Amino acid sequence: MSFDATYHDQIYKSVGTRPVRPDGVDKVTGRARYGADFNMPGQLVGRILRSPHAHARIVSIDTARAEALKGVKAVVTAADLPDLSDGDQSHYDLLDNCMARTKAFYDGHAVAAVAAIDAQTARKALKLIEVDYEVLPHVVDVDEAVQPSAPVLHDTIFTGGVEPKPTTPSNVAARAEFGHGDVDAGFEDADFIVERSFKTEQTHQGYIEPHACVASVNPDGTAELWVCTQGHFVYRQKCAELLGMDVSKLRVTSSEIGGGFGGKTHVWMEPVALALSRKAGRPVKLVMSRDEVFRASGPTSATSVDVKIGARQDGRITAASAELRYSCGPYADIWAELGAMTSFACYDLENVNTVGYEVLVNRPKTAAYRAPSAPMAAFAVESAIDELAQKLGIDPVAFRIKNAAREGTRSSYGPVYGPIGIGPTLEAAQTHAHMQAPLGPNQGRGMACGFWFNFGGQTCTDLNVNSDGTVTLAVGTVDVGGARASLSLVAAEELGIPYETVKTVVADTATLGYNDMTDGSRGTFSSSMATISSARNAIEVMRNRAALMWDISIEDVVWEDGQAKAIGSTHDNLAPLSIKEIAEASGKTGGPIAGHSEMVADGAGVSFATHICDVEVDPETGGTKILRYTVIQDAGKAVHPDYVEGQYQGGAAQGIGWALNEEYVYGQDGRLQNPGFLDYRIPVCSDLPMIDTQILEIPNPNHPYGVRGVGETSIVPPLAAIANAVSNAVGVRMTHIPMSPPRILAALDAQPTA
Amino acid sequence: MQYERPGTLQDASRLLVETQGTAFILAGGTDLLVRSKSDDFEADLVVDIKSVDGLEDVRETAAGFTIGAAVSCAELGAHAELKAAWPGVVEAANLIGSAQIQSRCTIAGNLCNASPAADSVPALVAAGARAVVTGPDGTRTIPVEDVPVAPGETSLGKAEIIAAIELDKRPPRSGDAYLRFIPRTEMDIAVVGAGVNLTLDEAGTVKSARVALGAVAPTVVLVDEAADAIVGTKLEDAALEKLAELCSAACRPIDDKRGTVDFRKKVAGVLARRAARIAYDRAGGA
Amino acid sequence: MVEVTLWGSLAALVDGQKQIEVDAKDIRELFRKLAERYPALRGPIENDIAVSVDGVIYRDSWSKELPEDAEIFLMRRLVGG
Amino acid sequence: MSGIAVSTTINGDEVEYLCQAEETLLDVLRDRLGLTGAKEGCGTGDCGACSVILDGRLVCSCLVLGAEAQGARVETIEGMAQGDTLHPLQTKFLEHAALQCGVCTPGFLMAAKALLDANPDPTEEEIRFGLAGNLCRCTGYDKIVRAVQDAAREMNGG
Repeated sequence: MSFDATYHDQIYKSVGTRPVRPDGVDKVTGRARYGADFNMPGQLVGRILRSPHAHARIVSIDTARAEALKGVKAVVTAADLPDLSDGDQSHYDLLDNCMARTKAFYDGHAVAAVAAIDAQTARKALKLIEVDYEVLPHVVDVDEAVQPSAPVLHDTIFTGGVEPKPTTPSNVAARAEFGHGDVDAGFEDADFIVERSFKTEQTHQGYIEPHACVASVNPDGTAELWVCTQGHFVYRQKCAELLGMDVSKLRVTSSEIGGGFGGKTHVWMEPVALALSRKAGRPVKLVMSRDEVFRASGPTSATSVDVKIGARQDGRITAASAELRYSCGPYADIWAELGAMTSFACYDLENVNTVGYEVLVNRPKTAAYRAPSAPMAAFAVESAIDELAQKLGIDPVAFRIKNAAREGTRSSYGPVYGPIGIGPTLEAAQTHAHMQAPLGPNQGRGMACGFWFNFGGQTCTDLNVNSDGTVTLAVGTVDVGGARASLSLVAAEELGIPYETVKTVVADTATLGYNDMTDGSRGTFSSSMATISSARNAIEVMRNRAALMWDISIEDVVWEDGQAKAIGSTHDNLAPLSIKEIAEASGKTGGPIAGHSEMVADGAGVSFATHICDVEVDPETGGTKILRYTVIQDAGKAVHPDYVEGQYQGGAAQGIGWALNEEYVYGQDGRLQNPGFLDYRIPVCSDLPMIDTQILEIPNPNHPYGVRGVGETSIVPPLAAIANAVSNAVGVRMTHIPMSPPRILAALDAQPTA
Repeated sequence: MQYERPGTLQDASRLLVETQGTAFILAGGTDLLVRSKSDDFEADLVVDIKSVDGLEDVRETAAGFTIGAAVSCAELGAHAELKAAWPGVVEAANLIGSAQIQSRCTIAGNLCNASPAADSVPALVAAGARAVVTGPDGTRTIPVEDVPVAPGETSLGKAEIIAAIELDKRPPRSGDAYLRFIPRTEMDIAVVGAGVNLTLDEAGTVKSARVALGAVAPTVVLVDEAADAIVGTKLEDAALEKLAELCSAACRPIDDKRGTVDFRKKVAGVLARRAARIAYDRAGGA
Repeated sequence: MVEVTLWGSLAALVDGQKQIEVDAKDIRELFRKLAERYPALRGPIENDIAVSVDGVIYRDSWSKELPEDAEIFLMRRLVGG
Repeated sequence: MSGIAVSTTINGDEVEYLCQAEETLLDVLRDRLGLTGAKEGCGTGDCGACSVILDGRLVCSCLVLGAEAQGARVETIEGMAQGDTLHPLQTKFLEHAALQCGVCTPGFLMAAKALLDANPDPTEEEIRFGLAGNLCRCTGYDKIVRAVQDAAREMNGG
């Protein structure tokens, strides 16, 4: 039966309520098992030796002394891993990041690994591995890396997307351009133009749970991997591809995940754990320290962005352009391209042009971080928009409303929008009480908009109706923040049964078909679509069974309120059959009852948010306090509003940290100075106020319940909203994120005294 | 690594004398255990002094207060008399880390860790606190500012242990205060710290003062000239400006991951001025 | 016949053309014909391309039908957090 | 290398274990005693995920040596519920959706318990500062603070 994903308005019984999550009790009692909470018999302790140099050729590695140490069971270097030099470049890069083959490209790059009987022995063994490095000049700054004089990371990379092809290698891996119209003509037409350059420093997702896994490879080549990941099917695929294994031989179980935000979408050390286990012939547990997480997982890009926006006196933007440079770490990626796509996505522009440059630097490989690349572009654009509104003497919200994208607008990245929520979020902001609240001395208010694409992808679910009429739903998207509750609600809604009778679990890779990762805000969107499909299939089975039990035609059976009802005047004497009664009889009516679904859940629908923020800045110290914060975002349909609010609040909090204090600080030697939570300052409880949320529900036409992804967009506006607030509080335009106290004080001191 | 938990100072000292290897004293452990996580850390002996007799409490004497080396900062915060007499010292001690850290950390440990940014140290120095140092050759009492000599280095001998910190009894009309700047509201290391301790005459004029700054030089800075600038004043604006200026001038900071030279200099003056104001109010100045 | 717009870096692979007319009823046919006509697109089609049909992005749906008057864009496959 | 013999009380039960001098209380709880409710988020006392209550005081178990627990009373998340009755804080965390990924939750619950034990009626500011030693990256703390407020209300009979 083909699945109809189109939206139909309906009255909900379960969706939209706020029950306790099914995995909740495990999590408040300490029983939930995360990456490092799992052990296997005979398990060894794995450790990774990491480069202390930002850029160095690996001349040789001598592991003999480590291997000779009592208690050491395996030592692995790149020589023990497949050489993918002649294959797919992205695979080569991914494995090279897990274990450096020829060069160490950043402080923290893995060069060798050991497995030993205990932590002390593993620690000793690391010290016995002798690595001969030829230290090379390095570059960590995104603007310095694009200079012709900069040390070049790869002499095989010539800037892509440029005609004619460059003749010299460069750290600019690729150029990508978007837009339409004629920006030169548009700027000619402008009465006012704002042109500014902005910088953002590198930040980390900062999940509290470090990467952890237990790998066990058997002598017959079959293997198991227990791991914290946002996508165990993807980890299986990647590990198998990188190590040359059959996919079917590797079974991956996702542990509970202690935060990911994009950082657990790539393999970092899991192939190494498998290689250690294969070599040692025993299970190996590999857990990163916090220091390793900062130095050697995947933070987001540092950026440098030039923006130019022009408007007529009447408040219409005539042209907008941006040039964006995003750091990728040592491997080419598409971060600047995403920044270039999202920069002006909130606006209806006749003339727009954006150009992104992917810049290679001696920093860890950049990974996705919640709406990757969008917050930095939004910081630059929304700051300039605010400044332009000031120049025009127009209220910043009104200015944005006047220029907001709407249904039918050609987006700055190409396609034409369907029904979207930017206008409604802005209108909600305009009338929000927050906007009218009084401000005191040294206080400022700022607001900003944000956009993120959202996407769906491959999804597979199994819905089993148990013999007592309760339901087990097996999904393959990792639950990062309450999705099991949402999916249970959806199954309950579709089947017409109580939420409490549905239990959702995340299945491992051997027991369910392939699922894409929980990324792109797709977890609830796509798995709920597949769940609805599974439930509808199960209902079909149950109608059949009811027909059999009644000995009538299936056409005369409908499913309503969790029960089969016979329709037609000849059957009106038949009492409805509950799901329980049908399930109890299932052994005699054809066996177990289940509904299965496999699909590509497309049509996720773009997402917009508007944030409002009040700050107070101490003009003598540059210290900034967030006084009040409001998030307004379109959810399509909030399945479990608590967790939708939670996504809004969490994204805002991460954005606040990024805006004010979080940054990677590198020394002259190219080594990371602050690889810990002491000096990488994520917001603590006392730093924040309550974060108010307003959920708008503009149904996504491509989902049966109108659901859109909600996870990522909330991190897009905060950088700009806070920068606008701080700029308004201190009277100086802040152009460098984070706006740490020394930067604010320096900006104030640089002001000519009036 | 060997772990020992002696019951007397003599036993503790003897363990330290007798060891051939690298030894550390463990009180709260909130610095030592962090250091021990580094792969470069090697220790042969750890002497836990929390069971040593006489180090576990705060004693009020005729001369003032004796704070045992094993007293946690949380316990200091709960000591009403100490808090009333030396609010600046106690608030500085209570700024160190989270509730979790407070349960363990000690001011003697904060002092011996010899971090330029230690929160309790500028307040202790401003307060004129003394360290009671016990070792194989007996006991000596030294000003707190003589303990740290460089970042991570103290003047203590190999087998010497700080047994207690002493604070004087307060004359009337006295007040102290400590302020630090951190980027967040909690959990950070001071980027700048300023402790001010003063006593007023009956007219509310500052009779004596001590001003100490943290995180602006390799060790805590006692700024006599800044103290002199407020003695004889009622902290009028001009006096406070002078104090701030002299404090900024006394700084010899570095640029690092936590702050810049310019920032530290400027904020040192700002905090000293604000702390002086609080101390003055606490002393009963109008 | 549908008109397909190539965005970003893709245009460079098809001699700088931004718009291409293709006789295709669904995404599968579109991909097949594009790959035949422009072998340089083969790799990106395999790994990197998503299709936006009237503003809705399809990553993996070959069977998605392409109405004659639809707004069709070839886009980079996105990544998310 | 011989181990250090330690006798201690964990969640009311007398426990004996051998540990190495280097091992932290967190290592002992997780790796020797199977009490994996306390998490290692940083190992340096900066995140609070390993929080336990030691002799009535909240500590980071990563900054306590296993040997130091000799003769002590240790409370961990595993002992918070009484039988099948959840502590009011646990219940309120669930009701308020005060957790997303949940990895910081055991530490927050221990910290909140220590806070309410010492101050049964805290203000929002006292809660925020009292919990500042526990990092949460998912929630923005809003729902956590509300859960603690609600639990305090309930525990005070209101």
